[in-house]
Formats: sequence, C-alpha cells, structure tokens
Amino acid sequence: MGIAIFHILVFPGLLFLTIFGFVAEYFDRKLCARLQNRIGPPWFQPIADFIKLLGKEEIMPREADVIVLKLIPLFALVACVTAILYIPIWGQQAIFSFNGDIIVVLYLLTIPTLAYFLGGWYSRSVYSMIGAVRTLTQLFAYEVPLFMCILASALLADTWSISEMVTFYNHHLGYWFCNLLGFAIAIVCLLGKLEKVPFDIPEAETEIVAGSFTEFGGKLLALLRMTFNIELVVVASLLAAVFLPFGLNFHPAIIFILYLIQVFSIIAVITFLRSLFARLRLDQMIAFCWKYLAPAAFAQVLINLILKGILPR
Amino acid sequence: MTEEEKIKQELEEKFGCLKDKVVIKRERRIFADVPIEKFDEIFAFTVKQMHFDAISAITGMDSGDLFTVMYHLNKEGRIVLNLTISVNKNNPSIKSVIPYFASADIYEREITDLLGIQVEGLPAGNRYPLPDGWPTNEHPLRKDWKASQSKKEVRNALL
Amino acid sequence: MINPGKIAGLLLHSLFKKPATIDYPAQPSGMPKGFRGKLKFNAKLCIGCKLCMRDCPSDAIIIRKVGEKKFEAEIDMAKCIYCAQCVDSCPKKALESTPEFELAHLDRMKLKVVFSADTGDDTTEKT
Amino acid sequence: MRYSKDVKIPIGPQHPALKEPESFLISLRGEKITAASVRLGYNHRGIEKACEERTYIQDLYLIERICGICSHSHSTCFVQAVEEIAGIEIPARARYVRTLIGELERIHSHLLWLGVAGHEIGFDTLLMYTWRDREIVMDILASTTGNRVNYGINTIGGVRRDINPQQNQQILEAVGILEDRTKYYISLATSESTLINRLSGVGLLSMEDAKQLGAVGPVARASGIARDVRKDDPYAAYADLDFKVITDSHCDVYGRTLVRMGELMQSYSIIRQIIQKIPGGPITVKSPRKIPVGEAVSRYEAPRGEDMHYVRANGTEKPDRVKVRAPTLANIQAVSKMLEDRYLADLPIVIAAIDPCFSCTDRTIAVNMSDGNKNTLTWQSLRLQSLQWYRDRGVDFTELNKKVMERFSTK
Repeated sequence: MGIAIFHILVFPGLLFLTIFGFVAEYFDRKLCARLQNRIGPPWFQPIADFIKLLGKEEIMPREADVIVLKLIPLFALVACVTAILYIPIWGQQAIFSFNGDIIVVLYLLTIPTLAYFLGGWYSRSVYSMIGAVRTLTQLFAYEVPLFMCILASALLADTWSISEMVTFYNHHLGYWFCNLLGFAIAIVCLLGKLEKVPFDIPEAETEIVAGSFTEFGGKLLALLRMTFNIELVVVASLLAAVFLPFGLNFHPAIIFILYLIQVFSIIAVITFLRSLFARLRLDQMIAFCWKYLAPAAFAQVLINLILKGILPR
Repeated sequence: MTEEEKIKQELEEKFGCLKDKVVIKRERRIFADVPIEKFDEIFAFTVKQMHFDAISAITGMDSGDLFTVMYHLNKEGRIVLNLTISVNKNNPSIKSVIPYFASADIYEREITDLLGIQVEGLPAGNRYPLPDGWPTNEHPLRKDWKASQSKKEVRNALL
Repeated sequence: MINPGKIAGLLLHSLFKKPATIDYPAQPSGMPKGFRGKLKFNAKLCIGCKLCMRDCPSDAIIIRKVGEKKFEAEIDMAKCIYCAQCVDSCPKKALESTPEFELAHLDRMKLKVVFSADTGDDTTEKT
Repeated sequence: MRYSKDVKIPIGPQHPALKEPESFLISLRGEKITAASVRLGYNHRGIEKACEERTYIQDLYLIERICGICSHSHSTCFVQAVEEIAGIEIPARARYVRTLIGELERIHSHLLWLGVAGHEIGFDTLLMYTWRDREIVMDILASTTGNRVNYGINTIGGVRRDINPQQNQQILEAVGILEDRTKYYISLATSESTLINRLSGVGLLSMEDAKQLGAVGPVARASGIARDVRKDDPYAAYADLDFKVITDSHCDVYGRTLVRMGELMQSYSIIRQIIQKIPGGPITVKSPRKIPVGEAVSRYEAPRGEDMHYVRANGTEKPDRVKVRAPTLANIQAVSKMLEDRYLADLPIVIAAIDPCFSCTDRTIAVNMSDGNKNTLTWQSLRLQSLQWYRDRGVDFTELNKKVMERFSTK
C-alpha cells in the first residue's frame, strides 16, 4: 500500500510532475525568448508566478456556478496525473500496465480539454462562453489525427499496452522509422491540444481576453496554469514513449535520463513551432486539420497495416 | 489664371452673394464666407459640379456674439476650400451634410456636443466626445464656459 | 511562394546570437549625450527675469529672490515635462538639461528640487 | 436558449487587443460579426479648450503631447499654421530638418504598427523582431532631438537643434541597416503563409467605400486612391524631394501592410536625399510673441493619414481657436463597414489595420478642475474628494488614509 502512495504522490505522481512542469515551463519560455533574440525570464519565474497567483483574490462572477468553477482545475489536474502512471518512465515497464492502457491514457488526456470547456461555459461570461465553444470545435479537429497516429504505432506493435509497445520497438529498432510520419502529425496535433500558437484559438488573447479562463483568478488560475504545465509534460512523455523507444535494457536510471532528454527535445520542437507561426482562424484550423492532417494520419495507418504483414515478427 | 482663380471666378459668377467674399489666402487655400440661407445651394454646387469630393473636417467656433461653422472641403486632396457660415447664438441650428458625405456624421456630433449647435438630419447615435454622464446643457468649447464655474454634476461626471 | 516557416532561418540564427535585450536595473542603460533629462540651475548667472517661468508649459519652475542679486530656483520634477523650453528662453543660459532620467521617487514632496542661491547644487538625495 | 438572437459582446474600452480606449459593441452570430457600433471619447482631455488658455509657445508642447507616436506630425502641423498666420518664412535648413525628423518618425511608427499587427494575429515573434529594429531609429531620434518620443524639435520660426555631420553619418548607417531589415520583412509578408492567410481578404474596403467614408492615408492608398498630402499639397521640404506615392489594389489588411512597408522604403530614400541636399544656413528666425489676427488651415501627412490643423489668432499671445482633426477620426468611420460579416477573430487585426491612435482622436476638454480662480485641484483636495466619493458609496477609507498620511508626513 505504501509503495502505491509513493508512486501516486511522489515519484511519477504529483510532486515529480509539478517540479517537472515548472522546469518544462521555464525551458519553454527561455527557449522561446532566445529564439526571439530576448534574454528571457530567470529560472524561478514560473514558481514566482505560481506563488503570486496563490496570493491573489478569487473573484467569482455572480451567475457563475461556484462549485463547478472550484472543481474544474482539480478535475483536469487529476486526469493528467493519473495518465502518467501508465507511461513507462523508470525502466521499460510502467507502474500499471494492462492490454488496452493506451486507450485509457488517450481518454484521460481528453478530460482536461472537456474541463476547460466546462470551466468556460459555467463562468457565464460572454468571452469565456465563446472560448469554451471554440475549445470543443477545435477538439474535434485535432483529436482524430492524433488518435489515428498513436493507434497506428500500436497496430504495428500488435499490442494495446504502452509498456509492451516500448519493449517491442526496443527489440525491433528498425521499425521505429515507419512511425516518423505519425510522429510529425502527432506533434502538430499536440499544438492544438496544448493550445500553442498556431492553434491557440480558444485562448486567443487579443480577441476574447483569455478565452474560457477569463473568469478564473487567484488559486484557481494558479492550479490551472500548473495543469497546463503538467499536461505539457505528460503528453510529451506519452509521445516519447510511443514514438521514440530508445530505452533498450540499460539500468532503469539511464533509461530515466534518456526519457528526460526525449521529453525536453519534444518540448523544444513544440516551442520552435510555437514561435514560428501566426495564429490561424478557427475555420482555417479546421480546414487544415481535415484536409492535411487526417488523410496523412490515415495513410500512416495504412502503411503500418501493410508493414505489419510484410515485416518479420 | 491658376486653378484657384478659376474656382473663385466660377463661384462668384454662379452666386452673386459671394461677390467679394471669396479670398485666396495662399496657393491651394480658398476661404469663402457664405450667407446661411444660400448655404445648401452653394454646398451642393461645390460638391457636385466642382468635384470637391472629400470633407476633411467641420470646425465649430464661438466668435463672441455668434457661432461660426467652417466646412473644409478638398479637391483630389490638393485644393482646400473653407466655407464659413455664421449662426446666431440663441437657437443655433444648421442642416446636416450627411447626404453628401457619410463621414461628416462624427464631425457634426462633435459640434453638437462641444458647442450645442443643433444639427437637423443627424441620426441618433453614440455621443462624441463627451462621456455619457455629462449634462446635456454644458458645452465646454463656448467662450463663456469656464472649467471652474461648472456645476456639481459636471464635476461628478468627470470624477 | 507559400512556405509556412519562412522565419525559421532568422530564429535559428538568433538562437546563438547575443540577445538584443539587457537586464535593465542590473545593467545600466544610459541615454545619449544630448538627452533632455533633469534640469540644472546655475544660481550665479540668474538675473531673476522670470522669462523661464512665463514660458514653462506646466508652471514647474519658480524663481525666488533670496537676497541682493541672489536668486533661488525651485523646480517641481513631478510637473516638469522636460521640454527644455526654459533652457532656450533663459537669456543668461543659467539653466541646462542633464541626460539623467532615473528620477523616480517614493515621496512627491522630495520631487520639489530647490537650487539654493549660494551653493547652487540641488538638495535631493538619490533613492 | 435558441441561438437565433445575436450575442452582443462589448470589445473595449479596456481590452487586450486595443492599446487605447475605444469601445465597439459587436453583435455576433456564432463566429460571424453581424453589426458593429463604435463609441469614442474615452481619451478626451480637453486639449482644444486648454490651447485657448496657453500662449503659442506653451501650446507647442501641449499639441505635441496629443499622441505618443505621431507627436512630430501634430507639432509641425500646428507650427506651420502659426507661421503662415504670422507670415514668418522659416530658413530652408529648418524645413529640411523638419522633414528629416518627420520621416524618421514615419519609420518608427510603421515599424511599431508592423509589430502590433503581428501581435494582433498571434505572431509575437514578428512583434519582438520589428520592435528590436525599431530601437535603431529610436536611438537616432534620441541623440539628434534629445528625446525618444516627444522630440520638441519644432519652435515657432524654425527648429531648436541642428544636425551635425557626425549625426548625418549615424543616420545613413541606421538607414542602411533598416533598409535590408525591411526588405526581409517584405519578403516575409509576401511568402509566409500563415501571415498571408490571416491578412488577405480581411477588412475589405472598396475604392468607392473608401472615398465615400472619407478614409485617409495608408487605408485609402491600399484601396487604390493615390492621395498623399506630401505630394498633393507639399509642405516643409517635400516640394524639392522626389518620392513615389505607394498604392495597392488589394483593398484589404494585406494591402495596407504592403503599402506601409512600401512607404518605409520610400522614407529611407527620402532621408538619403535630405542628408545629401540639406542646405547650410541658420535654423531659426526671430518670431514675435503676439501673432497678428488671421486664420490658417495646415495639413500634414502623418503616418496614419492626413492630419489637419485649423488655427485662428486674435492678435494676442493666446490662440482664439485650435481645431485638430487627427487621421484616425477619418478612418474610424470605415471600420464598421470593414467589420461587416467578418469573423470575430478578424476584429483585432481590422481595428489595428487602420493603426488607430485614439489619443489623437479625442483631443479632450477641461484638464484641470479649479475652484474659484484658475488653480488646479491640489493633490490633497483630490484625495479628500475621492475619499468622499467612496464614502457616498458606503466604503470608508478614512482610517487607511490616516495611516498613509502618517507614513508620509513622518518621513
């Protein structure tokens, strides 16, 4: 019982993720600043923001549903943290793994987006309602290609469990290259899920103030920003596990180091893409996703099906 | 015979009342005092026949005993013709020029707010430039309106 | 003609270049020599004609007679807009502007700088 | 709730997209804007009334502070009107220096606009780079005129500072660097696909609409109307400089971007001509304090469009009437037309595309509320008044005020 508490609360659980979230946010903001020829924030900036926000006053709009608003950040946070338990970090075996845990992880990672929608809709302010509706419309656009790519790589590994996928790809290193297209599509879809610039339409700062988070303040906003960081880390580690299985069978500590490198490189790619583009309009984003991303993801699934037949087991 | 002189001559021929009222201050600047009763006719003539196709601004002034309203028209951005009309102070009212220029709408709202000149034909709309709380009979650009003697509501409106 | 990531080259290039911004409070950032900053008053040259008081757009300068041919200037830094019109209007060149611009102060009273007649230097201390 | 009736959302007066206070009431169906109405006047400080209570020299600095970005346009326009009434003929060198500072201001204003446009469409990297390059021209302005923003280079009868050869050299170097930076931005704007997607087809204003609604400056020129006050009604030294009036036929925000960038390139060539042709001689002429009776209309091509000043003098030291019509006031009429059946996401970039400067537009009324004769509200009486205002509304700050007062008085 004690070890489970340790896993949930400390190592791959809350404490590790929070610290990793802050470090990831710092790395993201610093790299983005350096790309834009600026100095960028000091290392303690994310923590300073968090503490400052904790001190601020929470203002609840009159018609808003107070209980829902208070629970939304927790709801999203819990979903993200539980998802990490199924992703192998320490060694090639995740803490809990069963056949079909990749589907569970994918659904767990959709819960935060639903939480943002509910948060926006229940704060009853005009801006957040529009933001909330945008979050959902955007969800339909990037969700399908993202799922298709990840499941394509699972198809090739002929298993539904992440840990078995990792071991499969470690033994057949050559197969890793067939998922490259899927990896690229997943990264682009990640920009939509994490609401990074080309697709940060729900949180479009210059149009609808802060989208569905307009009415969140004080502790709630602090918790929400922490959830963003943790979501960034969890999703990056999911992609690292599924598409970059360089673990082999070293000592678990070395695998952990490799895992950190993989996650930071994925975050670096996301930051680079984030400072590269202007924000697209909602209709352009949906058109882009359905015209280019979905067919490419479908092609990836086809390739994997064919390869599965040809390649030796 | 520069273009300005041609315009001046054409105006004076068409309207007897403008006989020596049209003055060319310098190149590309013509000033003309227009009697208020003939204003519509002259305005229509300058805009339609003489192709003064843009209105830059409408200036309202409090010149002691009466208000003067000056219409700044320009022709292809070059020559500026300034038509000036005087309005007596007790019930100042002029006709709107929105039928000719849609953009005159905001300039006329400014005159009504700041000088209290009523403009017939001005559609209802947001006040400009004074805040909504500002009392309707206070017109700051009038010479007799001093910031200090304004009543309490004006101060509250500003606070 | 359509290539989405056109700015990528610039981004990578500036990744390894020195950032264009500086840590302002830590690293000093000065203004060029001719900058119109805080005013300096030279009591000896002043003849008390008060031309500068007349031309000042925000009534920020007051010249007071403290003795025979001795004048003291009180400049309210909070009101002053640093246009240096007084520097131009002064016939005796008793006023000049210095490039100093870090004049923030906690106490508004401290911003009233008095240039005393004899010593001529101002009586404010740095924050 | 049936979704038939439109959602009315207020944009402004405080809103991240709008750098200055103005408010639009937008009625939305889904993402489409069905109607937009504009309310201005939030930034109104009573400058026109205040001008009547100050002398011409003091007015110069008040008029210059109408707007932070185009301060030189307003002060030059005002000074030209006053000099025309007084019949002062300013020396040639002063005219050239005024034109030089005017063009430097156009460069820094257009670069600033490019960055803000990038920020409006979520392209923050463009903001960071354009504003970094803008620092080059701001340093030049600071070293030549003594200040980064309110230059104060104009005085009645000429200019207050001369440009020495060493500064000429600095200006030429800066213009060289800025020129190929602008070339890079032009190539970026014409080929970066996300930028083009967000800009083209947005904020359409046909040529007839532009003429009818009285659009001026880059907004009109992007709809094909070749009107530029520097060419049509030359002032300062523009008569003997040759430059092209940049027009474009896109009639949308993309066209306005190209027009502004074309104007940047023209400004660089104008500055080079000025540095080459600038004559020697004095930079200012003695001017009377009392301006004789008269009136004048002066026009200036500000970065945002045609800026018009009307000054009437009554022989005393103080002007009888000063009327300022800023370019944004003319362009604002066109915004509601441009917003029709656009997406909500396009609203910030459409508003930003006319490069609104609302501090120019609302020139303000009573600056200081004085009781009795002409003195300003002292700091203490303002504090007491605000305490009273809050007490009327049932919130009592008197104890807090006592604590603050003690802390201040003890020091």
